[in-house]
Amino acid sequence: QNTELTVFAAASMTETISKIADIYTEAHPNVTITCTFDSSGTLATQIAQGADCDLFISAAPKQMNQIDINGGEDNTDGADFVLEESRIDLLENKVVLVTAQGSDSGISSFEALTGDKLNMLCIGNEDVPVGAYSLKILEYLGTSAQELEDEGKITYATNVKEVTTQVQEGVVDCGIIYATDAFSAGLEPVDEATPDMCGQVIYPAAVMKNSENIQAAQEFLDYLTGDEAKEVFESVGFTPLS
Amino acid sequence: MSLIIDIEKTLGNFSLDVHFKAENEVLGLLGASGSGKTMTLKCIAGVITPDRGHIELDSQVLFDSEKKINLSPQKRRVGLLFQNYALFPNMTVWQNIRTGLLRDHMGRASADAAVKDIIEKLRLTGLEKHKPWQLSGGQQQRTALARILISAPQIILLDEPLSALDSCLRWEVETQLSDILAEYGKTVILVSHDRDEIYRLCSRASAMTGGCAGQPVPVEEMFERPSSISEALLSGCKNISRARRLTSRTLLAQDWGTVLKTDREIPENLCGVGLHATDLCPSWSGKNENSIRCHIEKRISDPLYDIYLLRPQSGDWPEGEDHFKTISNLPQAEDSASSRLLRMDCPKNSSQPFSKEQELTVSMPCQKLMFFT
Amino acid sequence: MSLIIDIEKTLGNFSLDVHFKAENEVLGLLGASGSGKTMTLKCIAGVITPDRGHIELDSQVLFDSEKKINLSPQKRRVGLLFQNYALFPNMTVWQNIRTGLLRDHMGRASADAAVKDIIEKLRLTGLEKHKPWQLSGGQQQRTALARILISAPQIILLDEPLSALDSCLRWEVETQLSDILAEYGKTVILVSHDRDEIYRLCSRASAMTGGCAGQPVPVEEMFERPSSISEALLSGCKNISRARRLTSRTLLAQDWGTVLKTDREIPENLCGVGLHATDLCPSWSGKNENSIRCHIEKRISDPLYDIYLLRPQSGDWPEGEDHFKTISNLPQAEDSASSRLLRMDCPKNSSQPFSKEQELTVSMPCQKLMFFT
Amino acid sequence: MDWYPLWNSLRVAAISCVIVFFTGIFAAYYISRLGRVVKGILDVILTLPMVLPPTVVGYLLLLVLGPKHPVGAFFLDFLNIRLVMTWYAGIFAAVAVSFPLMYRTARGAFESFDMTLAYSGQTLGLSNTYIFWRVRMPACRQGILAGTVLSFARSLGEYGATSMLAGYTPGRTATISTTVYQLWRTNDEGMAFRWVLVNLAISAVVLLAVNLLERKEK
Amino acid sequence: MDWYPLWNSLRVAAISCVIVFFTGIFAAYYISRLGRVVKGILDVILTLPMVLPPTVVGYLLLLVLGPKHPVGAFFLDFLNIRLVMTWYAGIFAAVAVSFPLMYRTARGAFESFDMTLAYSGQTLGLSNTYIFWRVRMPACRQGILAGTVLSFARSLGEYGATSMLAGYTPGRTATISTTVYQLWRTNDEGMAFRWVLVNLAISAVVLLAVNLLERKEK
Ligand SMILES: Nc1ncnc2c1ncn2[C@@H]1O[C@H](COP(=O)(O)OP(=O)(O)OP(=O)(O)O)[C@@H](O)[C@H]1O
Ligand SMILES: Nc1ncnc2c1ncn2[C@@H]1O[C@H](COP(=O)(O)OP(=O)(O)OP(=O)(O)O)[C@@H](O)[C@H]1O
Ligand code: MOO
Ligand SMILES: [Mg+2]
Ligand SMILES: [Mg+2]
Repeated sequence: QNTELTVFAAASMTETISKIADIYTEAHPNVTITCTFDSSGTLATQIAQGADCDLFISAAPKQMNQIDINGGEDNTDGADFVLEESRIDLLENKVVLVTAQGSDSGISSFEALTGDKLNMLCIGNEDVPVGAYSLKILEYLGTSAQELEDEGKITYATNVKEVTTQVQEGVVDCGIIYATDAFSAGLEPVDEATPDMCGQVIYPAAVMKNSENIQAAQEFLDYLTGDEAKEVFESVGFTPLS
Repeated sequence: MSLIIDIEKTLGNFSLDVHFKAENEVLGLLGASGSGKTMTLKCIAGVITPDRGHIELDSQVLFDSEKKINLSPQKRRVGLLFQNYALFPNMTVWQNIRTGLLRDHMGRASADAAVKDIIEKLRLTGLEKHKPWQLSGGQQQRTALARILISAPQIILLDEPLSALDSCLRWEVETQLSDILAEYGKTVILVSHDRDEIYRLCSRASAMTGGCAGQPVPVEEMFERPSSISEALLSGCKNISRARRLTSRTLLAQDWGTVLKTDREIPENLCGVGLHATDLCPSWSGKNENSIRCHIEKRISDPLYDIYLLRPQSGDWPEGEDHFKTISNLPQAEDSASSRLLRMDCPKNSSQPFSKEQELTVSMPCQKLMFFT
Repeated sequence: MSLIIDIEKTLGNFSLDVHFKAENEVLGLLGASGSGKTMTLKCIAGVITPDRGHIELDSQVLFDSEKKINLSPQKRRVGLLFQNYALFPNMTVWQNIRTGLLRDHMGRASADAAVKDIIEKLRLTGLEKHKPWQLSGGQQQRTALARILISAPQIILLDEPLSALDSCLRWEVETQLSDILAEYGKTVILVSHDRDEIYRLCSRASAMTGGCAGQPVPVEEMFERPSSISEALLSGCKNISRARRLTSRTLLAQDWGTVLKTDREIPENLCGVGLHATDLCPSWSGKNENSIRCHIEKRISDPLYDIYLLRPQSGDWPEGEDHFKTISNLPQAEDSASSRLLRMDCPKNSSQPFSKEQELTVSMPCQKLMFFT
Repeated sequence: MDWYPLWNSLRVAAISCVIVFFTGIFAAYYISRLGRVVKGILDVILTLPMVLPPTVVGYLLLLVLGPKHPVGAFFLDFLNIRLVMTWYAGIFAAVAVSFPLMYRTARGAFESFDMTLAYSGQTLGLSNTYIFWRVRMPACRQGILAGTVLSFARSLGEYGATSMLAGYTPGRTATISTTVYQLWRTNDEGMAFRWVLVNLAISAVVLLAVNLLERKEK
Repeated sequence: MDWYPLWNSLRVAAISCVIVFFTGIFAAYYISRLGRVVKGILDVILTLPMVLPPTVVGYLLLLVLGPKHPVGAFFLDFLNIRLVMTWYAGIFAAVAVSFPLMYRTARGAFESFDMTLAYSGQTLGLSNTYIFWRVRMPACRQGILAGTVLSFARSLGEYGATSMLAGYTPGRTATISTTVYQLWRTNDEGMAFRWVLVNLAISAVVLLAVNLLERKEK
């Protein structure tokens, strides 16, 4: 019989997940995959409010934790949607600093963010996965978002595309985004964050507890860790973890 | 089809107080703008609810504030022709008339036949597909009438049916209307501020002033022997003066500053006296009872009459408030002096016209004087 | 202040063709609804641009299609009183009048004095702070007039100044208006569809029919000796028939089916004959020239007249198209038969009224017949 | 090019337009007869969806319609209808944000309606429903049309609340707006532009139809 | 509670409302006198900002006003004015999305204006400007007010285009809308709700003022 899988995936994975889903459904004609792409935060909200979802791939642990009963302090209202045994760290991404092509701001490394060269930095807000990492990086550099706010040197964007657009258009000097986003937006990273700046950038994936197709979802998740999927992920700059 | 109405209604600082009875006749309501004519009709039709009172049509109670009866307009079967006809602008003549039949859930075939019939009767043939704005005023009016007649009302109320028409059309439409009303036969109430219209179309009329309707009287009586100043003003009497009874046959006309003799008993409670402009005549024409010396202020030439505005010379002028203002609510000239002028209409070819600035003695024939109480 | 106008304008399927001259007089434009009266005034004022022609005011060219002159309305100094007065609804009486002075960039003090002056002159004192909707029709009209007069126009155009007034007010306002116009002294054009108004207020008048204005003639002439059927219709002549000249002193009145004798030479190109309703009289009253036997179709009672509608009995009725439709553009009764009825107005107390359905012989006094060419 | 978003957008906008048309008109009708204070308060409440970020409006709707909340739970448990993350969830979003537009414009139109037309219908025995639909509505056509056009356009352009309530599931809940956004977001600007043109074409057709309607009725 | 977003929102909404008021009215005035075809085409173009996701509208604006594009570059290089990422960038965003509302409602009002009032002013020698402002505008008050209210509300609620063009920099470019969104996304729902109440209060004040204005003029 036919099973229908609903996959919620971070918008930064639109191309890759779509492609893998196509390959997968070709091989498994009895499975149809429906993907919903949005900011991880929006997706987490939707799941928390009861959206039907079989598999969730978040762009950061925080959004997964929000709906995971074992998610620690990120889980503020006791949401319990994650099927614990299925949760894995699927991918790793890199956080990079990007500037516009031919920018003359002279910013060439994360360290420059603390100096006078910076006029305006754009990061995602806390809800955008890369936003949380950006805040950590700022702390590591010995400054903070608050400090930059006071100087009027920081602006928060709602999603990654907003960051890349504002960088591309020269509206801001630089922005902090994922390497994959920089890759698809055609931006040249000037610096890459090291693990001690913000830790590892992990994309967790998990099957949802109240899914009616737990088994099929698990099978697809397993497929995502397989070689064919790996190839697709690597093509845009992800590092598969398993 | 007898209508009994006895209502009161206050809206803002205007209050309506109407009671009369009408039976199988064309009853006129004559009143100035803002005197409450339209409001009276709306109360009868049920689109305005009176504060207190009783309305009864053909022994069916339409409204009674004490018995808490208030039939919806839909149930009253009162045909009301609005001042501007109120044709539905989005519907054709045919559709407009057809709405008059919807209440009776008639079959399609018989409804179509009825519409066709009334369209022929009111000579609207060929206009079935026209929208209201494509009709002349007279055609609009006939369409509105057809719509009302086809809905088989128990009574017809007409709100200034001719005032929206240009004067070239008016005579035509009036003639047709009088034929239609004659054929209808049941009670009709016709509202107008034009006294000639009321005179020609109605059998009885009531004068409305400031929300109060007077007792209906036959139109000839209202025009020839109006019993109150407001009736006289409405019926077109141009010469009116406050008056006081002196003896049983003499009175003091205060605004004209003269004592007048009469051939009739003067009522005890006399408060005013009037004379139609056509009844005032130069005294040399033989009749010289009640003559007054006047100064000709103005001569106006009308197709049929020479109109003179005369200022009485004799007598003392009581100064102070203008009596019109205190005894009637009619819109008045702001210049109180001009309303004290006498107006005399002389048929065009009866005599040489008098020239302006001339002195002239006019007489007030005693049998033409009207007494107001 | 002479006005020369000679213009043509086509709008949709209506075309206007007006040429006349007016000089220091009150000129009337008499026409039915839709005959182009308002459009003519708008062309003079410059808010509509004619297609071709020439307008000249006091030797200043306002518009000339050939010389490509077209002054803006602001520069023309033409005072136009609109049919509905067009007072600015958001301004008080004072502010409305004050706008008439803005063109001249007057100092504040002298402007205030001028406004105060005209307010007193037009008896609007006390109403300065009122908004237009708080005014009666007559007050609105005086405010609009004050606004125009204060702007010192070279000519005043009045578009049906009285038609928006209820008939009780109309006489008052008309008297005041005639005084104001007399004092103004320059050229005034007054538009109306009411013949009595034109007669009383104007010295000369032009009849407009279907966009064409006739040559202005003195009003007495237009009313007593109209020269064309359209003038006759507009001036209120109720009895009109197509006619053909037979001999120099006899004519055939086709619609009445009779031969009429006259006391005057009949013009060669005679096309119609007319008689005022008041000039038609029963033949037994001594005069029995040109008598016709009629059937009384209807009697209508007016305050001053008994009106009879009579159907001529003699003669053969030329069937077919109704002549009014072909020779004039006036709105016509749809029922062609009713327009062939003769109307006779008898003064109320001159004789016993005749009863309906009776036969009656009436005569058409030959010196009262009007010839139309 | 997958045409699903076009079809979905059209049905969402059309249905929401119909809903807003009726609810907006009825709200306008009843509120225009109320006293000034009540009117003022209702005005503020009904205009609220306009002054909030649409995503927040979507979130508030989620708090009502979500399966964990009474209304959503009722529909899910008893009628087995899921109100969110479906194509018709887009309708709720579109209705919420475009309602104030219809309401305000219709109220203006109703307040200038000539009541004698209604009275005249009543005395002819026409039911109030008939009068409302066949007399009042055609007479207020101009204002109602303007309101409908604005609501339709707003529904077509609605993104924030829709993405929260219906999500962006290609082939399931994608509308032109969410598609344009998603394509643009994933750097497929050419394709996004094509969808912008589609939207343009739709509004052109609608606006021209409305202009013709206006013209024809004159 | 930092009151900056309130003050910023008010100035952005007020200024954009003023701009939209004038431009919308002039557009409506000139377009209502044009032929049907041109009118139809302009209608489609001017309604466009309504049918696109606001973020995309912001993006398109960025393509004009950004420092790498002619207009933005001109301002930056010659006048040293940066058009984006400033508080006044929010004005451009608000103007773009609320313009169609003003335009449409004003056009409806103008098309039912009684031209004899204008003619009468002209024959009195009043300049066309005077007539426009002192006669036509007061006469069309109802429609204009409705349009202004809708535009103001839309400006106050504008989120997508603002966030793209002005960003969200606390104390610099934050508006109530972007603040509400930010607070809500970062799970500070209590604070977000407080700001919603502030927005509610503002619209209540504005709507009541408008209702009073309507009333007084009657
Ligand atoms: N809703 C209202 N509130 C207060 N006053 C009102 C209201 N409606 C009507 N009036 C007043 O009631 C009076 C009577 O109005 P009505 O329409 O009956 O006059 P009318 O005799 O028909 O006059 P017209 O000849 O001008 O039609 C007017 O003075 C008017 O100002
Ligand atoms: N814009 C227009 N397009 C086509 N026809 C028009 C236009 N404006 C006016 N007309 C026509 O021009 C004719 C003359 O109109 P006008 O307003 O001058 O008449 P009027 O003599 O003033 O009538 P009334 O006594 O009713 O005021 C009418 O038949 C009208 O239908
Ligand atoms: O794709 Mo994300 O959740 O906006 O980083
Ligand atoms: Mg009335
Ligand atoms: Mg006219």
